[in-house]
Amino acid sequence: MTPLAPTISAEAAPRARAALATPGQWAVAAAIVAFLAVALVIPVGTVVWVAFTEKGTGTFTLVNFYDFARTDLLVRSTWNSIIAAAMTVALATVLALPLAVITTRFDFRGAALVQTLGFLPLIMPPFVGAVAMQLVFGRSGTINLLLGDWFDIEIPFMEGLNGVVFVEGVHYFPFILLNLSTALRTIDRSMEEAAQNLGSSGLRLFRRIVFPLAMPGYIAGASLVFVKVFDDLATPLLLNVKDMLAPQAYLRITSIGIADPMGYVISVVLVLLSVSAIALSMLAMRGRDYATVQRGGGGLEKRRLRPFEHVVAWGVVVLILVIVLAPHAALLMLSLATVWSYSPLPDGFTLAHYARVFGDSSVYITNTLLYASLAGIIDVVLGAAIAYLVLRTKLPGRQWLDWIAMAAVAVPGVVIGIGYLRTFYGIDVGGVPLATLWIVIVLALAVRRLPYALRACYAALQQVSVSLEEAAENLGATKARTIRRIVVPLISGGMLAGFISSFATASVELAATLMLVQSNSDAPLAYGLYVFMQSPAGRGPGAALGVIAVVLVAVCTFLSHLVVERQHRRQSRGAAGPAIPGATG
Amino acid sequence: MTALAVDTLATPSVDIAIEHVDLWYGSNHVLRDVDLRIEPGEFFAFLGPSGCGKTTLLRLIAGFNQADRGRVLIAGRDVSGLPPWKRDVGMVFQSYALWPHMTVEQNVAFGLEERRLPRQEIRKRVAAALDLVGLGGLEKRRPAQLSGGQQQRVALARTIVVEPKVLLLDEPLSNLDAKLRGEVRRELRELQQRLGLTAIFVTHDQEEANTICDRIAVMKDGAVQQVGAPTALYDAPRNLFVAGFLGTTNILDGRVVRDGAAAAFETAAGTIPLPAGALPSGEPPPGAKLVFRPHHAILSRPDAPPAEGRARISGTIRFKEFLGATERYGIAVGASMTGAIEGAAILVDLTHGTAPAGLAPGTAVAIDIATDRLHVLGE
Amino acid sequence: MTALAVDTLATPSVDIAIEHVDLWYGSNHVLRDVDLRIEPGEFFAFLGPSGCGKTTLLRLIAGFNQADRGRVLIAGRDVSGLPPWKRDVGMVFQSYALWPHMTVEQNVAFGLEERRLPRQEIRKRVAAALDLVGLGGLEKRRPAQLSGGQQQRVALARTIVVEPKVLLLDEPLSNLDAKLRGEVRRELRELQQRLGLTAIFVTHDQEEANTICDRIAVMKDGAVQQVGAPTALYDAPRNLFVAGFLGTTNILDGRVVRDGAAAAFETAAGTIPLPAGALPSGEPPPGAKLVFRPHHAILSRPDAPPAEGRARISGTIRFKEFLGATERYGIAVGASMTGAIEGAAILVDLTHGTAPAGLAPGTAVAIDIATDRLHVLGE
Amino acid sequence: QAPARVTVVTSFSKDVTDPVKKAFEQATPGFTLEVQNRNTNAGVKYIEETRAKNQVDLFWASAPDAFEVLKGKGLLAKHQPKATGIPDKIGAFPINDPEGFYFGFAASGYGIMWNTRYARANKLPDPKEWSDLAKPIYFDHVAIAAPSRSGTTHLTIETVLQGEGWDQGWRTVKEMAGNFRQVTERSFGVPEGVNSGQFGVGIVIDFFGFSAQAAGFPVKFVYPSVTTIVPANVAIVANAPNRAGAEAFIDFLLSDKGQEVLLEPTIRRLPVNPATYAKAPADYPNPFKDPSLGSRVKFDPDVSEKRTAVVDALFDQLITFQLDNLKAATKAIHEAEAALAKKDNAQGRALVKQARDLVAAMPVTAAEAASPEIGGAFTGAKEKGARQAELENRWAGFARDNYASAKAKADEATRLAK
Ligand SMILES: Nc1ncnc2c1ncn2[C@@H]1O[C@H](COP(=O)(O)OP(=O)(O)OP(=O)(O)O)[C@@H](O)[C@H]1O
Ligand SMILES: Nc1ncnc2c1ncn2[C@@H]1O[C@H](COP(=O)(O)OP(=O)(O)OP(=O)(O)O)[C@@H](O)[C@H]1O
Ligand SMILES: [Mg+2]
Ligand SMILES: [Mg+2]
Repeated sequence: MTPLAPTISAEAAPRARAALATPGQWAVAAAIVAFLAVALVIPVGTVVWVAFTEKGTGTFTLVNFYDFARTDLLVRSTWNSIIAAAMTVALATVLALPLAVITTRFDFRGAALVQTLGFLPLIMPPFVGAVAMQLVFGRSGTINLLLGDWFDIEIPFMEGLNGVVFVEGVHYFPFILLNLSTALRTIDRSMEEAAQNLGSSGLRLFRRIVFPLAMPGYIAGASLVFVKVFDDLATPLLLNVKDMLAPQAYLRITSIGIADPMGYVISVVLVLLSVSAIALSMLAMRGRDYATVQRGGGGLEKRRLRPFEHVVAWGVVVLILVIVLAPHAALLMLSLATVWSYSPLPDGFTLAHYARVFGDSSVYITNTLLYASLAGIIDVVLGAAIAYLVLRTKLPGRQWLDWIAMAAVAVPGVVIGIGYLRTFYGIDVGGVPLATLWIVIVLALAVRRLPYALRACYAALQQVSVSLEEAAENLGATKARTIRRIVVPLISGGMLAGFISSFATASVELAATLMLVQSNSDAPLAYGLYVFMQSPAGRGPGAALGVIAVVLVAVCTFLSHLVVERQHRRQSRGAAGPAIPGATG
Repeated sequence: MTALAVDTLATPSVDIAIEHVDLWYGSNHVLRDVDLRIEPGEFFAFLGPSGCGKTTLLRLIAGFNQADRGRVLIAGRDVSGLPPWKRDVGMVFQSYALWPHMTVEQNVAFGLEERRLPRQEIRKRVAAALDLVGLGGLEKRRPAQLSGGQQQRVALARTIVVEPKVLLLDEPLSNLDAKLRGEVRRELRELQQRLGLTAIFVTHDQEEANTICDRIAVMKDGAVQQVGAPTALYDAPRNLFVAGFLGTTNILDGRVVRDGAAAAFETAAGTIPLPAGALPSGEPPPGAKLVFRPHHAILSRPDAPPAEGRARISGTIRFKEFLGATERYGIAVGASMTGAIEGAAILVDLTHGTAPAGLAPGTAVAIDIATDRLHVLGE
Repeated sequence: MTALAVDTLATPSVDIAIEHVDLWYGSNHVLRDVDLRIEPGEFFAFLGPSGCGKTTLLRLIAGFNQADRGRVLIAGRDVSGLPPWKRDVGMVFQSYALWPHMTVEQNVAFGLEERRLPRQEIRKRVAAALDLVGLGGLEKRRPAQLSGGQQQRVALARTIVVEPKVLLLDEPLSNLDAKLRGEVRRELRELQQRLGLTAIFVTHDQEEANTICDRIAVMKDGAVQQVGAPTALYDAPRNLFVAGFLGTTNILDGRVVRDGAAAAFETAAGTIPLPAGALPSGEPPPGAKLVFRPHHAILSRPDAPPAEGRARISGTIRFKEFLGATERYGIAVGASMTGAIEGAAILVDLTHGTAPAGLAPGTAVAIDIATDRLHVLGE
Repeated sequence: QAPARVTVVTSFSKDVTDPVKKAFEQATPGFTLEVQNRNTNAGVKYIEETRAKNQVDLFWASAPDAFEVLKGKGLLAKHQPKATGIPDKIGAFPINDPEGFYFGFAASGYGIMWNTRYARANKLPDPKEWSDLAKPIYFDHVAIAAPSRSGTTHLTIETVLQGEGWDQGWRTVKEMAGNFRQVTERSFGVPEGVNSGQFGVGIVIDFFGFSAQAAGFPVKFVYPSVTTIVPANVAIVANAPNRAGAEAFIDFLLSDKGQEVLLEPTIRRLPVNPATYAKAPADYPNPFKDPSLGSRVKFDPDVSEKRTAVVDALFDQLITFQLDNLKAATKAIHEAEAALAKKDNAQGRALVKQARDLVAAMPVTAAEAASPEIGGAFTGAKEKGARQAELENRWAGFARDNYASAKAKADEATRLAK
């Protein structure tokens, strides 16, 4: 590099030398772009392109968006979606915060178990989940039947927008729980001590120090909840709320015989709004640091609870778990029920449903584990890579990687399914169309769940001090080695959170799967569930399959929590470290 | 200095008592029967080698550690059950523990906001505190945008701005240059006296401890070795550790020989007569050694007669170090000697520019030690 | 010390050239036209007030910052395009930057593992490095389980164990006690010389810089003020800043008066004759001040005659500080004087125990300054 | 030699496919049936998207409209089934596609299914006729699947429209719709909800009711005296890889053996071969004998075809997406009528009548609905007068305003009756 001409004014800082990025980073970015292009942009583009064409002629037009803006129903739907999403974030926060704080900042026995149980609501198997939910909270559900018998009142848990908020809140709060917990675990103890030392305690301490420092994790979780509610169609449809964007898009896209571009228009709007929400959340965090490692620091030791506090903590935990796990309890009962109809509890219990699915389920389970874990791994790798590129490099346009990947969250599953068929069916692999190979299902699952892992990795990386990486590079570790030996271990909590979210939700994904499954032998659990759930007699077996799915994911989740706990203990000030009296979260 | 506490009435000073405290980290016995009393309004220092338990002791007082035995009293009240935020004990963390998500200003204002002071007042006091540590103008920066020393100063400002009754300073100045350190130190001292704070200072810099502290506790391996005023510790160390830790010291192996009332210390390099005060009362402790400071000796040509009140041993100059105000000479003497730091050399410090000419390494010299500065000490 | 590098052949030493470097953090001009050459095998120091850009300069050499103008050459090669891991420049971070997920041992072994040394060798060298910093026995601890000073030593061990060609030490000893600091310092120096490393040391401790460094660069606000050997800087500072920064200095306001070849400095407290070397060649710089070190004066009773080669001013003792080896007196003199540090007082350092009796605050004394130690300096 | 695989895409549940698969493989050795379960829509999209290299032999589902779409896109292959004895029509509907692209293999009647426990708890009388569902007592207790998403429901609505005429037909539909609790987005959502007691009464295909009963749920099912019979179909996909297998499957389905499988309790559909009924249990409904099962209504496939999309869109815009408003108006009318029944008032009666007319009013006439201008908006044809979105918005606005003023009038009537 030649020295710059000395004529440059001393005050204007010349930026000419800021190196942009290394070839390695370019290569990784290119690979990610290629993946996103093949797995997301092109397939979805071929489908969604309809939104920009005139019906009938196929010429380019934006008139459909004009129509969108002028259609009362859709405008109302947009607002409803935004409001419901925002309110759900609030409810999910209320549910997630206490669990996250109690299990991560305190020495709370059973933390791994609570974390696992608190995570289960995210795994709501399609169809049966809805039935179970209705059976507990619905107008004729257990609670309302009992309330009606005893007090002659009815609580509309599942009516209208409020119902949507309630159900979605219960369903998606694990996103916040998981990511917030990861972030809380990473906060250096001395941050809290410094504040306590200056007279701060309890809620104020939490509000001003602990929570802001965990903000990356919270934002990751909250933005996922927001866009998920925004993009979720199952719950509104279950609750018969149709004036929201996602159900509108779905209803229009999947109507037989009507070639209505509006469904795709709504999809495009959904993608735009979701990505804006993510971009906004990032904007809110810009210009702040969250890496707490300075000068060694105080470790990650947890605070011990006094007996009284223990009781309160358990009370809170149990209360929340009872609420959020009620649907799963119902699911379990459903799977064991002979008949359950308009009564608080089933008429009788039987193991027959499990017997019925026994033969089929092993192939479903194997497939599910295979697909979902592959998808989870792909997601974590991609998510970490994208987060790294965005946060740690100067690649021009790196934000776009993030945004494009996040767009996947808003693309309806059917659209991906159709797009995949359209894009990959023509490609021949050894005589069979590419789209018929099971690996394509994995690809679809991976791309659909990428946002979860991405947000989790992003949040985790925000909490890692760059100087730790510099120290490694300084000792001769290349960027790649630094990532492997320093970055990855330090964000392992976030990567695990990402993996669990992706894995667990992929294991019950249906919409895209339904398009792509070619035969029973390639089918995952969700597909098996679908097959059962189309007939009255299939409800029990369907529920049994649902329970199997939930248990499967729960076991995996629990194991990974144990790993996290162990790793965390190693980084704390020592198992027998000092305890702090008093203190509430 | 801008007055920090214009509106605050000085509250009565508090004392701190640490009573027979033991503390373990797991199986690691970190504090051993620590028993100290710090007077109200005193500026007290903990001194000791790295890892001896100073921070742990401060954390105990601040409420972040719990003693496994013994107790801590602040203003006569047992604080074992008192959480940190109720103690009004301000601590400057050795690791700074600045909040990365807040600006410098927000970091410093935090404690005042917790005390719900009016906005106006907070602004004034934050500005004054930042001024005190020389950080005016950096209010809007975040910790990551500061140099190491600047971060340390934020940590200091953040604590002193709330004017806690007890001030715990864990190496608050280690990353500042001498000049700034001197200034801040003086400001600290003034603040402490004006407000009648009880302060405990941890430092590795003995000069620092000496300048601003009323009394010092010297610690080793979690146990207190000696407590006293700086000069007392320096001039009358209780044992070899204290002598060696507080400033450079020459330690000579040998044994005490008595001749009636008079006593002398016999070393391989010669016998040195001991003045009355040099020996501890009673028998000299086993393994006792002769101790004197490098600047309590002067160098002379071997042919010049020793001055009055000085004992002589002879040696050869091995090296010379320039320390700023003084020059340090390392002198090899008889094989049985153990220079505390230099292996087998005795150190002599001469004020820069006052040494006789021609003291190059290799030269034979006479070391004339002021006998009234000699001590015989055990471990 | 256990030899660290038993199997390594000493590679030829490298030199570092920093050529007219400017660097901005945003709109903050942090390095200003820094131009330095560090010789192969030299032990070099950066000295300067907190926030002056020392760390930034080290980071530039290590490859973590990019110069906006100018360039850095290591061994004659422009390293602008070279990533940090290809530079073989080891840096001890001021913030330690220890990896919390690794044990002490793993932290230290990291660099060696990256160099793909055999297991056996790694184990040996890690043990030796931990020994050197006095951390033997703590191998299995994690950083959070160490005291501040112990963490700092891990950071040091981690870097020196790889024996990089260039060693950048950013305040590596600030949290160690004087004794340990001295030991480690000496080990460092020995290691550096044995392996022919080129080392740059950042410290706030001038004594430290003086003892182990061949040359020092004094910085202020991102610009280099003076480069030279420790004694040269101390004895012949180029400007008031360097004089004031390197050790305590007395600065007297006044003006130079000439009388043929002889010159004198007229102050409110009296006129002081200047020796030939005290004045810079040519006209004295505007705003020039008279400068001397506190230990270049002695205190006498006002009635005793001044000694040969000493100029006298009179004053009243205001305070006395005990600094360990020396005692510092602050003496108020004529109103027009500005003591560099003390406001309106002149500082005199006397070796502890050598001061005449009765020098309590309030006493009138005579300050006798060695005239050959006087300098007239501008800003 | 390995048995040749016959691939079928179907929306039928395991309960249907498993017995058929078993019987088929038994009856025609040398073939195995590979079942790909997809909901109707996904199935259609799948066949559409994979046409370039089709791997599917058969499409097998209920909704005739899905077959119409596939046929329209040239995705079905013609076939001449071997089976004999199958009449042209079942009830009012033609059993087979006149052009020979798809074939009815079974039929089902629409009817009313209700949960007995729910009915007891809410004191609902047993419904018998469609008109019962418009009664105030059923308010908020009835569910139906959206015709735009359930081809069979669409046929039912269309039958009502053809049977009663455009205006009166819609009036009937809307009066019933005023009592809807839910318009589900898939056919099975209705029986599912009735089974678990989410809502009391559902408008469903018979086999849903019967199979739920068979599964032990406390539900009952009736055919109203006038019901529609809708066929379920099967077709060979164009370029089927195993054409022979596909034909064999269709022939099997229409054979005596294949028809008999339909009688199984878990399937329980009406065979299209009248002869099969001889083997059915005694109370098995027989559309070929029982005139109330469909044969009373007229059904003109041409009329239906022209306005399919329009009818669906109208239902969605006037009912599905306006359900809250419609219900509010209906409730107000019910209250007004109740009040008037206690204390009559001529002016009030007039107001209620106006309110009912407002609810029943349609934004388009039968002729307009079949016109190319409006139809074209949905198909994208050249003649379109307005874009689909514009039309829909206009209709939604029409409904919303009408329902609001109907409610206002009914409320007024109530006040007058007090
Ligand atoms: N990211 C940043 N943005 C803006 N200014 C910065 C940033 N980092 C450092 N600075 C400023 O750059 C100047 C030089 O910082 P540097 O860390 O090099 O100082 P230093 O000489 O090492 O100080 P110290 O002795 O306190 O460690 C300081 O004034 C600091 O405030
Ligand atoms: N969590 C822990 N588990 C085990 N030992 C610990 C833990 N934390 C600190 N120690 C040990 O306790 C001892 C005292 O630590 P402390 O931090 O009090 O030392 P210090 O006197 O402040 O040292 P420094 O001057 O280096 O800061 C040290 O030897 C340290 O290794
Ligand atoms: Mg410490
Ligand atoms: Mg620095």
